[in-house]
Amino acid sequence: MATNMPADMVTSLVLILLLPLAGFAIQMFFGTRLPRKGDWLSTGLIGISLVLGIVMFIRTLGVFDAGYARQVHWPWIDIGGFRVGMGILFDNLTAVMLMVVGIVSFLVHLFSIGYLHGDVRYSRYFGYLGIFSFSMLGLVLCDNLLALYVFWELVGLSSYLLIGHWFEKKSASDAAKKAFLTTRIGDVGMFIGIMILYAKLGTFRFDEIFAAVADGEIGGSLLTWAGVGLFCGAIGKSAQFPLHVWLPDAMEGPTPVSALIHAATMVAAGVYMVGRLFLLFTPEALLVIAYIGLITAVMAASIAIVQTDIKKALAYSTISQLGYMITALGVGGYTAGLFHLMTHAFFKALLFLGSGSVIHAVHSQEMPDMGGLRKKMPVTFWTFLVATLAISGVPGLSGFFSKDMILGASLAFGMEHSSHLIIFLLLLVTAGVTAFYMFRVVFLTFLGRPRDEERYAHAHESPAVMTIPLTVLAVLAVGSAWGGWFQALVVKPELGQYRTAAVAPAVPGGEHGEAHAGEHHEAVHDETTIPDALHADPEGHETHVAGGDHADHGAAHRAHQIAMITSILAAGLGILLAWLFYGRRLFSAETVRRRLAAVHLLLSKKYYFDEIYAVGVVGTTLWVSRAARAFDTHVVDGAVNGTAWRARGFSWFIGLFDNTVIDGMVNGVAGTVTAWGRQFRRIQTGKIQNYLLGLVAVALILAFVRLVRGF
Amino acid sequence: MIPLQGYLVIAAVLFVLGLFCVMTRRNAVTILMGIELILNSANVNFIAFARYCAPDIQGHVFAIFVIIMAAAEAAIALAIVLNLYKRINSIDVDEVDMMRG
Amino acid sequence: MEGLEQLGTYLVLDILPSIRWFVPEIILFAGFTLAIFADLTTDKPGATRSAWVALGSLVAALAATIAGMGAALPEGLGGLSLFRGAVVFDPLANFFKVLFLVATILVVILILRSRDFGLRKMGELHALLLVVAAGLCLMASSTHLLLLYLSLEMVSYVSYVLVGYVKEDRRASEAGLKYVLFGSVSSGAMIFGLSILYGLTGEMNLTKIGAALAVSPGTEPAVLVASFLVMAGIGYKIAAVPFHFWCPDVYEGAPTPLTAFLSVAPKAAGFAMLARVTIHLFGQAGSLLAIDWPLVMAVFSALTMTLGNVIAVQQSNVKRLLAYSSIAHAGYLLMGLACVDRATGTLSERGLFGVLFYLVVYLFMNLGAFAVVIALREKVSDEEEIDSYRGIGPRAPLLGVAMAIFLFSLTGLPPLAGFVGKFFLFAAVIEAELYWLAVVGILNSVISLYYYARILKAMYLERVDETGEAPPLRLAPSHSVLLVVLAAPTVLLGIFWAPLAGLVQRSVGFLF
Amino acid sequence: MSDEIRLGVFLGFGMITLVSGAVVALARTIIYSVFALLFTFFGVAGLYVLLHADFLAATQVMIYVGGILVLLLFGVMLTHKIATVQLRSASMQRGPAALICGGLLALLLYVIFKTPWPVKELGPATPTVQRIGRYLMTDYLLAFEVISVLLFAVLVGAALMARRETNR
Amino acid sequence: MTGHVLSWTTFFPLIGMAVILAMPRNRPNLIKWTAAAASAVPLVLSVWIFVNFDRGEAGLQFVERVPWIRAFNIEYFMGIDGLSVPMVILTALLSFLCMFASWNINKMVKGYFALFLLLETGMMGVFCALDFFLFFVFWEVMLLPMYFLIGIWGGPRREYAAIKFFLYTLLGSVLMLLSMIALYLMHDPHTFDMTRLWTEYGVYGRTFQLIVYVALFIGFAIKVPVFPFHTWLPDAHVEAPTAISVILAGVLLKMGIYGMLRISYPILPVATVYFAYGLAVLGVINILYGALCAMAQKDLKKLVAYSSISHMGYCLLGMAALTPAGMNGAVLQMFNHGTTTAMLFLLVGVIYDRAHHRDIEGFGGLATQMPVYTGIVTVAFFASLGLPGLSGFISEALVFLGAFPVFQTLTIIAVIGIVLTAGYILWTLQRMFLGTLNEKYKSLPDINGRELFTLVPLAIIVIVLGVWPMPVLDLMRRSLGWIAEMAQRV
Repeated sequence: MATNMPADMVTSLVLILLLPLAGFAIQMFFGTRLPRKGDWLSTGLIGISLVLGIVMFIRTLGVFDAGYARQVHWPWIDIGGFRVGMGILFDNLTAVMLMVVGIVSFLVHLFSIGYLHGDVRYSRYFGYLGIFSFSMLGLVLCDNLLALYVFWELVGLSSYLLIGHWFEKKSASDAAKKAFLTTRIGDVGMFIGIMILYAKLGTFRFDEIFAAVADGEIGGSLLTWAGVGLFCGAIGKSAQFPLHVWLPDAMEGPTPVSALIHAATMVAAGVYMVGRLFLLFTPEALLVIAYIGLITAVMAASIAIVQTDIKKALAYSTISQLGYMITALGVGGYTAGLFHLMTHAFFKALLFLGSGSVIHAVHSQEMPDMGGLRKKMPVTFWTFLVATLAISGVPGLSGFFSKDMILGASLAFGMEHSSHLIIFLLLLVTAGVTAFYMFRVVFLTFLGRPRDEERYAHAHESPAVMTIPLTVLAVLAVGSAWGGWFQALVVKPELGQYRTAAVAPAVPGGEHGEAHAGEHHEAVHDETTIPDALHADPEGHETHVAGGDHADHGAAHRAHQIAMITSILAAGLGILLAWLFYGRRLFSAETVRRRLAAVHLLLSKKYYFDEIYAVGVVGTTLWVSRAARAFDTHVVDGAVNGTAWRARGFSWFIGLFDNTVIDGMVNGVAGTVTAWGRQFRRIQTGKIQNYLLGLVAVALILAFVRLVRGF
Repeated sequence: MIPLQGYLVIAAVLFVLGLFCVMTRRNAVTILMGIELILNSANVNFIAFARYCAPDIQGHVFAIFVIIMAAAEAAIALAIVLNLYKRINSIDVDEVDMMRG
Repeated sequence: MEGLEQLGTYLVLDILPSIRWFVPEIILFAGFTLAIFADLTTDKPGATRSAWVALGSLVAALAATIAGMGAALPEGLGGLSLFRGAVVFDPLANFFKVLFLVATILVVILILRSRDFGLRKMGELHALLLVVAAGLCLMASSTHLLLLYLSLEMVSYVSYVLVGYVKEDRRASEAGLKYVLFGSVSSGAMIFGLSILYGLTGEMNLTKIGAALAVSPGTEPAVLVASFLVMAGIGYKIAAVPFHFWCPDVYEGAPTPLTAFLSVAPKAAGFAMLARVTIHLFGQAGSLLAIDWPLVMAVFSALTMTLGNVIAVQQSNVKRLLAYSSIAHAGYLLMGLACVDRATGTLSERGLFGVLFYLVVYLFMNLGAFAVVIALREKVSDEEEIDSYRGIGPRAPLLGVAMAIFLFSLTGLPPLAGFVGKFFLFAAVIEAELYWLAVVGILNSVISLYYYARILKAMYLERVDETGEAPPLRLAPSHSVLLVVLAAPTVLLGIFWAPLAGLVQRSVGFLF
Repeated sequence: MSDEIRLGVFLGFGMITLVSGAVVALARTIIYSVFALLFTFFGVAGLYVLLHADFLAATQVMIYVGGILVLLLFGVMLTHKIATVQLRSASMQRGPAALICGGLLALLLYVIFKTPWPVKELGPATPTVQRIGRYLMTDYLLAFEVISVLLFAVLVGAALMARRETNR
Repeated sequence: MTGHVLSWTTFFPLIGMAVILAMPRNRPNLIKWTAAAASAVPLVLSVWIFVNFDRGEAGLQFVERVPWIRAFNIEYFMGIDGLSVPMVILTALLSFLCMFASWNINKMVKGYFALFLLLETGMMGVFCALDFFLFFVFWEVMLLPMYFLIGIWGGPRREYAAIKFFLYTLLGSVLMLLSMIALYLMHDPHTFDMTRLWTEYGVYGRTFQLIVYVALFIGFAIKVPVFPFHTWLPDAHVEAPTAISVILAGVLLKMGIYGMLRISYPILPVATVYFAYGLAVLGVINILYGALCAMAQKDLKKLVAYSSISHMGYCLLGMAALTPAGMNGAVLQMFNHGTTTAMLFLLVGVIYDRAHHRDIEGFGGLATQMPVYTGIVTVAFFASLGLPGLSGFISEALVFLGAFPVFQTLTIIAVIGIVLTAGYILWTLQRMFLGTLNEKYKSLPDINGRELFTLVPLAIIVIVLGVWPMPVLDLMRRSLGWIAEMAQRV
């Protein structure tokens, strides 16, 4: 796709991108000197970006063409053998994402003005929000893998800064560090994926990569590894199964931050990436994605049930919902996954801001301290209730539409490949559990009797600047899914669009065979070491990747209806149970907790992931680094300059290592020199006799050597 | 007729005796005697070669010069020995090891 | 009667022309006697009259030698042989003569400025120095067995006296004794070797002996034993291992200017004689390789270098340290003589060039180091322990910088002359494919850095008192001038050494 | 003289030289060494006579016996109090020294008997003094002059070392 | 003047040194300003070179050639190409900034600045010399001042660190001397002229190339430093004064790699290709070993030293790949590491001047007390862990993308290194700057004007090159392409 973006669109997109960055720069240098510490400036700038975003969105709505895409590309690094460019790709998906990021970011800016009023680093906080918005918008707009990676890491940086905003608390700085490092591990996988693609295809641009995939230049296991590699990035950023541990700790940051980053935008980046690069995932890769998503969804939902901290509960709910979206994409439900991304962004942001306003009022995050706030905080309660209804998938609200589509897609996938029916079933259960724990939160926080009189006394409704965003989000949570505009605009891309070479359709079995042909003509022999564990299902069932086989369209429709019915049932059951446990207190949560104590402990300890990682990953690296240091100071240094250095008072292992190995090597090079020196010096006895003896002796030896050799 | 090797053997033995004397005696003067033995052995060599091998008697001239040098050397050596004797009342070479290492 | 006419013609034909080229040595002998008389005429204790006489004659001899260098000489090995083959007048000999005379002049100046001798009559010292200078010149130019022995003994006997000159210092007398005994035994061994050579060929002139040996098969064992014994004599002079034992004690015992002199001039003369013997005796193609000369010399060189450096690391007395360092440098020089040109089978031209060049450079840097020791003699708590040098650097900037230049040049670091010298030696060794020797050489220069830097560490890095600056050290103006005179060539030759290279090339080129 | 007698005399002088040489090296007291040295010099002089080196034999006797031996005797006497005449100068490290010297001797003997010395047929014995004189004045003139200077220097040096420091 | 720009750049500091030596001892300020002026001129000249350098030309420019010693045809042969221009600029810039960083030296001020200017001449000479003998002389000229600068003005164990540095580097350089002579002798009219050594590379046999390559490699590896030869670096850095460790890390470490690219690659192509894999392995070891050791350090300066070892590992990996991206990545990494580490050491110097200790655990919560200082430290730390948007990322990405096609497994292992780097940097950032303020440092003044003057230019370079690296990449790409092509001739 040549650069066919009209000039005015280019300017407005670049403006959208750079305004928050300008905000960041100004805040960092002159923030404190501005009136009201410049919060109006940042909010204003993100506001303008939002308006421009809405204009662009309306424009795409106007065109209303699924295949709509405009692109512009500039050269960046060109050193002969290596060429990289930077560019903007604007299609329907980008428009939607601009809208979502813009709205949530703007509302969070507004909310923060109230929430962080009087904070010691008030202006710097808005600066960080600015750079976050810039990175997130950049990530959404970029048209090549390298730019994606650049913005990917910048988003990681801004989350580090924002989580660690109140760095006086050790837990906050630990959480920030943990977030950055965990996502970085994911980024390693992503970079490896990028390297594989670049090494094979020589380009980073999405369109050129899709074209190459379409032409079959790359395929089979190499493409799968690249896909899995890129997906690792998503695992890290969207807190999927192995690397999800950082998200709950990230709640240390201010609540608006959690709302913005850990609900709506940043964590969604992973889903967006899978969506954007959908075409290069081979069936095997898609299966891996599906199962990872599934495990995450189920696990997170189970943990959310037992959480007492409101923000932790919402965090685990987010992880679970993300698992939902990832599974959707995994089973081929492209539109379903991205649709859920949008709707989830709105109602989860609302939930977080709601909890923020509650915390702001009650000054505690623990649900046991709350209860009965309905009367004290009506607006917060009603908006919170709307969001909970949406997330539980109550028909009519946005959540229902997107979650239903996901269940439909997974059922269709399950029906086609019977061995994968488990996906649909578990998703269904999770839907129910979601409804249960969300309503548990509502009951514990807003309904029932206030458990802490003193806090309840001075609880009060949040000021307007905080409630307005709540209401706006509530409206969006309800209405954003109506009208089916999303399904029309965001349609699953086909490889065909990108096939450049006039390849005769006689390609054996169209895409069908391509997965199997598995021509391994990749010049690069790849023995990448991504562990096989990730590779869920070896025998590669091909899904109906590309659309077009209309024969079983009817089957999809039927699956859709079944899914809708079952999802409503599940939601209802969940709400009922929550009401029984916490509303009417018919069953006491206490007894259940006692009887299933083991399970409860396991869940409350979050399956001991944190402990395993702390001992396993962090512990071993620190131990290896201490061993490296000891090795460096004793053996390498000791051996070379031969100092007889005693490792006193060192751990038993190092001590053992020290006595056995180092004593042997203690007289290193310089050591021998000084030792020789001492020996030779002794023969210099100062007595003349020995001199003469020495003289003749050595001369004689030399003579004999020569005689014997010579003749 | 006395073969050349006869003289050479005597010279060689004398040389070795001189060397042995130098190495084993602790008295500086005895060492000087050892040196004289060595010089004498060299002279015997020269004269023997002048007689048996060389076209002319240049060996004799060399021997004369060696004898003169031996005298000069004895003079210098004794002067130094006596000087040292005045300092440390003994010329036992073993004690002359203040500088070492 | 007919003997007389024959004698007359011989006088006119042979002796007079030879004398014309023998002027420098004659000046020195005359100077010697003059110095003795000059000393007799005054009885003031610290009289320096004899010193000026000595300096005068040395300068005159130097002028004569330089004048002689210009003369056109017959090409080839023999050069202009004087006194019927006893001595030869060729560019190599002239080069060495200039070297010795310059060294002696510098040492006489050092003696003038040093406090080592206290207030005793110095007449004899200057006179005897002249005799040693003459002896050195003879050593460089003699090609006759007897002359070799005489010149060697002339230098040795007089240096025994010079070493023990400060009679009341016990260490000096002890050094004298050791020097005498060791020297006499070595020269005794040398004469025995010479007698064997005479026996084998019946000739006294080195070139003739060389020619005779080439045609007499089966004499290899005898030649080898003879050359070993001769090597004992020369090795003692060079202080090469295993003939080096006397060196540290004598260097420590002798007065510092004398030690400086011993470490430079006689050592260079030893190399001149060794080169002379190897060129003339084993001049014929392949004779060197027959007795496996490269290996023997390489082993000597490696032993000398390593032992010198390794023990020097242990030393805490500066003079003993410089003694072992001079042994080590003898090792580096021997590297040059171990190089045999594979094609012609004779001593390689680049090797000899390296030796000559290195000797000049070594002269300046070594004398420089000793000059610093002398200059500090009464400024520091007298004995020459390295620790007593602590904190000198900042207090005497000129002296500190000079010492740094000398020591870094001795280590062989570029912009300084020592590096260029070592560069030529290593180039020769690599060209002669003695790779293992080259590696031993470079390892030694690294070890040498350790003990040279120890002195600098004491001077600069260690501070006696952490408090304020100690009072700056005032140096006698003449000392400063002397240091500059020695430091300048050490730096200059490191940057631009084309003229010296040209001179050395001319004095070596004619042989090949 | 007939050959047998010459051989007998040669062996006689040879034995005298070597035995007394051994005594010099091994004698316990220094006085024995000095006298043994006397006999060594005489033995060597005898050998010179056998080798028709008449002038050399005379020089040997005069300078060595007359000069150097007396000098050494003074040396010995001056450096020891008369009372302890039989001073025991213990020998040192005899073992290794003997080993070394034995090895060296073997080496020299090997060389002596192995190398083809260019022996020429022996001419009649002729007085050598005149020829030595001629050499001294022709080929060895330079050596002659040099040694004269050397002796002068040695005299100065020895005097310097021996004189008592008067003008302190 | 323009004809001899290189000679002026190299020898102007020497003139400055002479002027300083002539000055009276008791006027430290005058001495400091003259030294600053003396090092300002090479900076101006290097900027002039940067502007006038012809980007299209792969070969040598600003060449000056004067016969020095005709007998051994040694020439004073100076010239630069794409590879040396960034290094010349880096040297000039860091030297100029370090003059200001050493403003509070009060002991033997004259000696310090004189030696510093001599050091600058040595460094500049190494990057401009094209005659192997001249290269070697400049290479060693740097050793003398460095020994004294560490030895006299250093920290408590300065003598040990100084002599250790000297011995290591000398061992390396004597090996280089042997190989220099070997190369010199192999050519018919013996020559040191590198351009001829490049063209007549056919003269050497295969084993000769391997042996000389190894000898040269050890010489350069000690300087880089590569894993087994690195133990001198932490000691030298910890004991050296701030300005010296900036120069040591900023410029001296680059000489090893510059030497290999300038000498080993073009002259010994067969050996280069033969040892390429080995070099990559060493590079990866450097990356991981450096990062691991850094993680366990208590002293901040030692941590930065080990991080330098890790960063130089990237250069080795990039260089070993011989692909355009790899080579350009390696040289860009040299430049970026130069600026980033210079900032880090200057920052360590700032905190050391205030708290008089460098123990990481001893600090805490400095962000509240010294906000501006923390800001700059964050920029420096994030640049060194390779955050996109800052220069570190560009070179690391280029190295990885260049090395991956050639060494798949090694590059994947190396990529893991970026997590370790992020680990120890963030952990240090947390222990020193985040958390509650240690009451001992209630009164610590924030960064002052002079220190800012030394740091801001570097910060600007790091950020600008992160966004738009072409100005520097454009300089070097043709020359590096030429070197890579030469290194692969058979």
